[in-house]
Amino acid sequence: MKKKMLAVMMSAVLVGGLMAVPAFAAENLSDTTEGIAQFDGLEAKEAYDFQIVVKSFQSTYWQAALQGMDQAAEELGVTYSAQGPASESDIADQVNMLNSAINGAPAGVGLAACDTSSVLESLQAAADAGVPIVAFDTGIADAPEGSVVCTVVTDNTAAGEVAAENLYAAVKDQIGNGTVRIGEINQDNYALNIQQRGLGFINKLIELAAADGYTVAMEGNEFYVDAAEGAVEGDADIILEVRVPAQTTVDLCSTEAGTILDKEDTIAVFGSNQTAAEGLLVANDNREVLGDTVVGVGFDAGTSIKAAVEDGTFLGAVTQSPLMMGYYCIYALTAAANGEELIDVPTDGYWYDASNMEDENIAPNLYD
Amino acid sequence: MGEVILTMKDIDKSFPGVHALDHVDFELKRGEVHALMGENGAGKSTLMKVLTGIYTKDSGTITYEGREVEFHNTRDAQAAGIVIVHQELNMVGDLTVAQNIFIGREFKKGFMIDDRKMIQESKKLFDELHINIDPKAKMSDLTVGKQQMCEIAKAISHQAKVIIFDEPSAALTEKEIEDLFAIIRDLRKQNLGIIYISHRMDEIKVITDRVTVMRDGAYVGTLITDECTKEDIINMMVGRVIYEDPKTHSMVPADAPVVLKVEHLNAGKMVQDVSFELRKGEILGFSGLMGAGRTETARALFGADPKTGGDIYINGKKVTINSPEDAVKNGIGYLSEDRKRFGIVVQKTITENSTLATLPKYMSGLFINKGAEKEVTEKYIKELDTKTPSADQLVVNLSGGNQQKVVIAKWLVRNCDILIFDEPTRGIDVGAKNEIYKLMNRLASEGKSIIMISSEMTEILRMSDRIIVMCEGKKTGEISIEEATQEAIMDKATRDIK
Amino acid sequence: MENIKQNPVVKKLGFNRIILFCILLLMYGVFSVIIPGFASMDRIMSILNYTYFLGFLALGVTFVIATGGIDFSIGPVMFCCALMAGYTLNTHGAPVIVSLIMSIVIGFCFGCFNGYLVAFVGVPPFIVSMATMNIAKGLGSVFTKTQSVSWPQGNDPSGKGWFRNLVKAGDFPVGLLIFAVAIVILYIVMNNTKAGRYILCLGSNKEAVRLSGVNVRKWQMLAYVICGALVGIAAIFFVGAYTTVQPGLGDTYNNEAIASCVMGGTSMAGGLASIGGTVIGVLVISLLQEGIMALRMTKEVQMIITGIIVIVFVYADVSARRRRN
Amino acid sequence: MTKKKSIFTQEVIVGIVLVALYFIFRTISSDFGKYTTFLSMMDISYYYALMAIGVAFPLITGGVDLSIGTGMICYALAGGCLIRFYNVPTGLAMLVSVLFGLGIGLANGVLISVMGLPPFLATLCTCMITRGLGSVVTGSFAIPWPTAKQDNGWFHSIFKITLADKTKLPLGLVWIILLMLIMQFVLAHTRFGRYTIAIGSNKEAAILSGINVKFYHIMVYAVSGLFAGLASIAYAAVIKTVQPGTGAGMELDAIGGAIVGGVSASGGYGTIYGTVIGAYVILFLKQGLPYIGFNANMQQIITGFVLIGAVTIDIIKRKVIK
Repeated sequence: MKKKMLAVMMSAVLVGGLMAVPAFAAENLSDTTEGIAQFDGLEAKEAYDFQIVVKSFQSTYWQAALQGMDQAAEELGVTYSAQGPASESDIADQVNMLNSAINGAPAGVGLAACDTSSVLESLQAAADAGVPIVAFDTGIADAPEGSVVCTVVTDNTAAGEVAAENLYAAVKDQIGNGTVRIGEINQDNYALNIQQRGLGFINKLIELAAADGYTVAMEGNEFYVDAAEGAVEGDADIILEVRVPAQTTVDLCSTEAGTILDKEDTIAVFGSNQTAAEGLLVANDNREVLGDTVVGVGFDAGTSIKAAVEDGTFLGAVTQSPLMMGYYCIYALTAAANGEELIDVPTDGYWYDASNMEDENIAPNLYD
Repeated sequence: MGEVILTMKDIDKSFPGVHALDHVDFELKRGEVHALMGENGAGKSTLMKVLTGIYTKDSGTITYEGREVEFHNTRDAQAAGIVIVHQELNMVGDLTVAQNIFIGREFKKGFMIDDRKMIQESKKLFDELHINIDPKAKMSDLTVGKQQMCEIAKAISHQAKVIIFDEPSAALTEKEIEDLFAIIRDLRKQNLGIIYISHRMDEIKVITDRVTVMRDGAYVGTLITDECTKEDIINMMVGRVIYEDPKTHSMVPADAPVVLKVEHLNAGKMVQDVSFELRKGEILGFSGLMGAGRTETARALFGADPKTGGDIYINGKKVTINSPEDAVKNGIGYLSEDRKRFGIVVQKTITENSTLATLPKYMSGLFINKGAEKEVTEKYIKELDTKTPSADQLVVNLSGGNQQKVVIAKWLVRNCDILIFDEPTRGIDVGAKNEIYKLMNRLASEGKSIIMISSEMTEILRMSDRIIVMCEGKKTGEISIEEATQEAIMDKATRDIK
Repeated sequence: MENIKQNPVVKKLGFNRIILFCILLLMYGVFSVIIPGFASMDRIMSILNYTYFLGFLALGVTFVIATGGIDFSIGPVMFCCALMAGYTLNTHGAPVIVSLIMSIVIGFCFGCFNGYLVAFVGVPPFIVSMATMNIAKGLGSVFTKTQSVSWPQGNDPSGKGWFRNLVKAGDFPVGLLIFAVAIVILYIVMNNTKAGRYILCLGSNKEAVRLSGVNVRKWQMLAYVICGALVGIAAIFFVGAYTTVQPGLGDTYNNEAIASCVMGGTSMAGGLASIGGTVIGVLVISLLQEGIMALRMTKEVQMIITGIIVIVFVYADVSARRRRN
Repeated sequence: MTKKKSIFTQEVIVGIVLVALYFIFRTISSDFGKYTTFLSMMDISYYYALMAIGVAFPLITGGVDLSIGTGMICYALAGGCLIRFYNVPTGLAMLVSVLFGLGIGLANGVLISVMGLPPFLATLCTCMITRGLGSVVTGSFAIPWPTAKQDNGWFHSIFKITLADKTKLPLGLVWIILLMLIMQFVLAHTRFGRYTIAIGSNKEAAILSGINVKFYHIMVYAVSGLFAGLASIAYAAVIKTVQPGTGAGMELDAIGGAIVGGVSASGGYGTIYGTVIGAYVILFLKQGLPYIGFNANMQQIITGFVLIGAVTIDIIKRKVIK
């Protein structure tokens, strides 16, 4: 029932967005046309029923993905049912769901894997059973031969990089006169897409700084400190501090964000996913430095992040296209069920700020 | 004495396996102190619990102030004016004296409880009763005697028409008993009906007007106190049961070796410098009032509670006992006064209980030898005449006497030479009581040595070869059975206080 | 009805356990009818994956509940074992067998820690669990630098994946065999050894057992140690089936393990424990979760149903005991 | 209450620890002393403190309420759903959240008091059930409550107000202190409070004193549920987007706070001000340790040991007195 309500609310914006699919604005991150072109004129041979296994329904991100699926399913005359564990960390539950979905011998399974290693065995089973898998949101690098027929993902490294580029441009002038600090809040450091995003941001920032002759030193979470490329030890022009909370909750993210915002030399902070960016906003509620003395950059959308971008608290944010991912996931599944060979579909990440939020190809992806 | 205020007629009550009350009659008049007597397990407390709504009767009628009533809980009974001073103390240890006295009917000022008024009222109450207790003291900080007085004060404060005293004097010193009697006389003058349950024959003669005797859950008869003798009452109480003959002299040979010697045992306030000897084949009685430190002495000796000093010698050799484990290794067994809490594991079978202290003996390799276990259990079921359908019966389904036999069997299986029997016949019906006595005598004659703690004077006088009297944590006397009389014992049990 | 309950065979097996077993069969029947293809070997294997680790957790916690205690740190401790052992395997290149033993040893150590605090220091089990839960989560995170740990795949080129054969070798469910052996051993431990006897008795009346000259602290601690070691084994079966563990998690499995114990007839008050009942309880939960998923409902529905089943069974138990007393 | 008692009760000690922690963190990290940090910490403290106040009552009766964490999320989801999908006025939705909490609390009470289930188990089940319900009412979707700037977001100002000069005041702290005083008063000076202690100290005696123990036992859990309901509003006001499936584990922080604050783990004793102080100690550790350069995960380990330490000190203290 709720789903329907959401669908009604969303579909208005949706239509506008989808009409404009082939012509993307300049901010898009990678070339998507080729992947999309393969679906031209696609029709479902029969009324397929697909199984979708998402990471969870917890964040509104996934709701947007489902909207895209609803739209595609309606267009193609196929059906799907979606399932997901209670939280993105319930790996075992997701594996069970995936197994259960494969055991039901559906026309295809769309999978956003919580963890890429733990699903491998199930994917093998799918390959053996001839159930095509479309990986969306998260690519599965070591997938067994013949299981994953198409990958519909946004390049997370590129998404992190675009955040770094925009952020660096905004604070460039402040660098060079003594040490400044740039913070990054990551919800965790074990989910692959967040790792890629975090490192994409870090490495791009170091690269940009180096191009201007500045040095960057790393602080904070050991994983990211170790993985950063080109950072220096000791004195540097920029300290890049990465913080990861003990648990992936908004309140703990906000504590970590608070420790960064409280430092005098902080000039910018990046929250690398919805939870982290929301935590950053909760921390800023009291400090009110974002958009004033500190540049804030968010990720994904959701009511509070959108509001923050709109009123200038955030310089801007990067959105993946959950809606597009969902939409093309169903298209890819249908094509696979038809027996077509597929190439991967990279979906877009967009940089958005107050100026382009209303753009027709961005607005639909900015879910509440 | 005024008109009849309360009549209980044909009251019948059964628990699974026990016919606790067998068509009992009882009558109480205004302005009378009516004693309710009977051996342990005769059904006195059960009858009172039926009256105050704690138990529901199976049949019979209760007429109170001319109307038939049935109380569903103590609150109903209290509201009607019937209150009970329980045998077990029912106090909320974490609340203060005043809060306890007025629990369930606090004075209120708006939403708020008026603690000040409660304290004032408590003071007034205590002044009337001539007791010196601080109403603001925490209940758990008081001595047992003082807690008992609070319990009485609480009952009196209820504006009651009928007050039931269930063995109120057990924990009181003689001075406190005097005070209590003064209070009771005062209440009688106010035309209240008082039911007084006690074992102490002397008190009955002093304070009561009539005596109703119960036996084995049945009504035996009612006498007017002034018109009967002690013997009349005892005959009615004991009835058909022929007890073991009371001992007139020690059965222990003069040259019997000392098996246990305790020197200067200290453990907290309740055990101060206690020394005694126990000979082979002897039953050593420990007498005293409730809270005299007898149980505490036994527990300290057994290693159940920490000691602060003292030496223990077994068969002349000094031993260290820091835990029950040590005690059992040294051949001591302990039957607790509180069987349910400390004696048996109620949800387990007779077999499991019987071998609890001896399990290592019944192992074959890593596994329990259930056959051997069952064999020995059945042997003791037969030997002790435990009434049970099988050795696999859960102990919870046995009667009190049979449960006690299971505990005894536990120590017999262990073949302990020294047995501590703490109130061995508490809560056991009359027939079983005699069996336990017989058993104790048999064990003694077989060369086991027994320490028997008992609050029943008759039991102490009937069973002991020698008697040790304790008072307020100290040993106050040692009396041979030849010289022992109730008076002599009472004198020593209350000596310090007078 | 009463006659059936008094039947000696029924009495021995336990009326509630028979009912629970019937529910299990009924559930399987219903799922098989309404879900096409439910009664397949693949499904059963999938159910078993869940049964193994949950089973070891539940069997472990059965011993603790038998003493009248509680341990709801088992889920996080299981993850901690898998994280630390797996990290050692992946990062420090330890042999697989060492890692497997390490997992059990870590569980064992947690058991010792819990048991010591409960039995010797006298900290209430509830509080010990709360503390251990935090410690296990923190330790797992610190040790792995907050990394998730993926154990090697079955076809790992290094050959390190052999441990997965403990769960399933080809299509043969080796795990079931191990699980069955474990059930038999634990049944014997609970019912035929000194340890089990003392654990059950002290759960029913600790003071009485102490006053019988038994070193109750030692045996009480042992229950937690057994639980800890079984949690370590559960960790192996978890990664054997699901590969990856993440730091800071594992709480949800506590509830399911405790729920299976309790619906199987183990009393929270201590003293009564049924290994067989726990196993049936575990099967009910595993089957339920597979069935719910196959019906395309969410995990939450399973939680609600589990909660209700537990309430019903405990209530039946409590009211039966009340009538008896 | 008696004169001979030492003034160093658990509450006083914990109070000193709380102040000491604050100054230690302040000394080590200058940022920790900032007013804004304080504000943020207060924001997050409200729902923990509210849950702790509520759960103190079951704890004092010797029971426990494990359903408050997932319950809080469930109530917040239900309220948020009404605002978002049914355009229910915020005030009414808040009321629904609180009443929902009260209802689950009553259900717990009935399970425990009337049906005789062990509190741990009964509330474990309602913990699972509320977690499930939260997801079912929302179809597993996260629900954002209105933000402060939206028209129906006025409820944020219950907890924090911004003055004309942009200074923010943690108004919520006033409510916490007020509720703490009220509930302390309820515990110490009303029948309900007195019987709560009596049930925890000696339930049998309470029954024999003619108290309607069943009723009061239910009410104890109703209070716990009610406060979980209140906490759900504080949670929605601070965190804004409520995710189903979360909340498990929060109850343990609240319970831990109460225990650290001197509530006896076996029942019969406890104070509400101690509970609140204890909850803030736990919160300070959670929020403060990241400031002094501790790895976020070390904080969990330290919290674990603090809990054991607090109870062990209590055990030793009692042994010494004996």
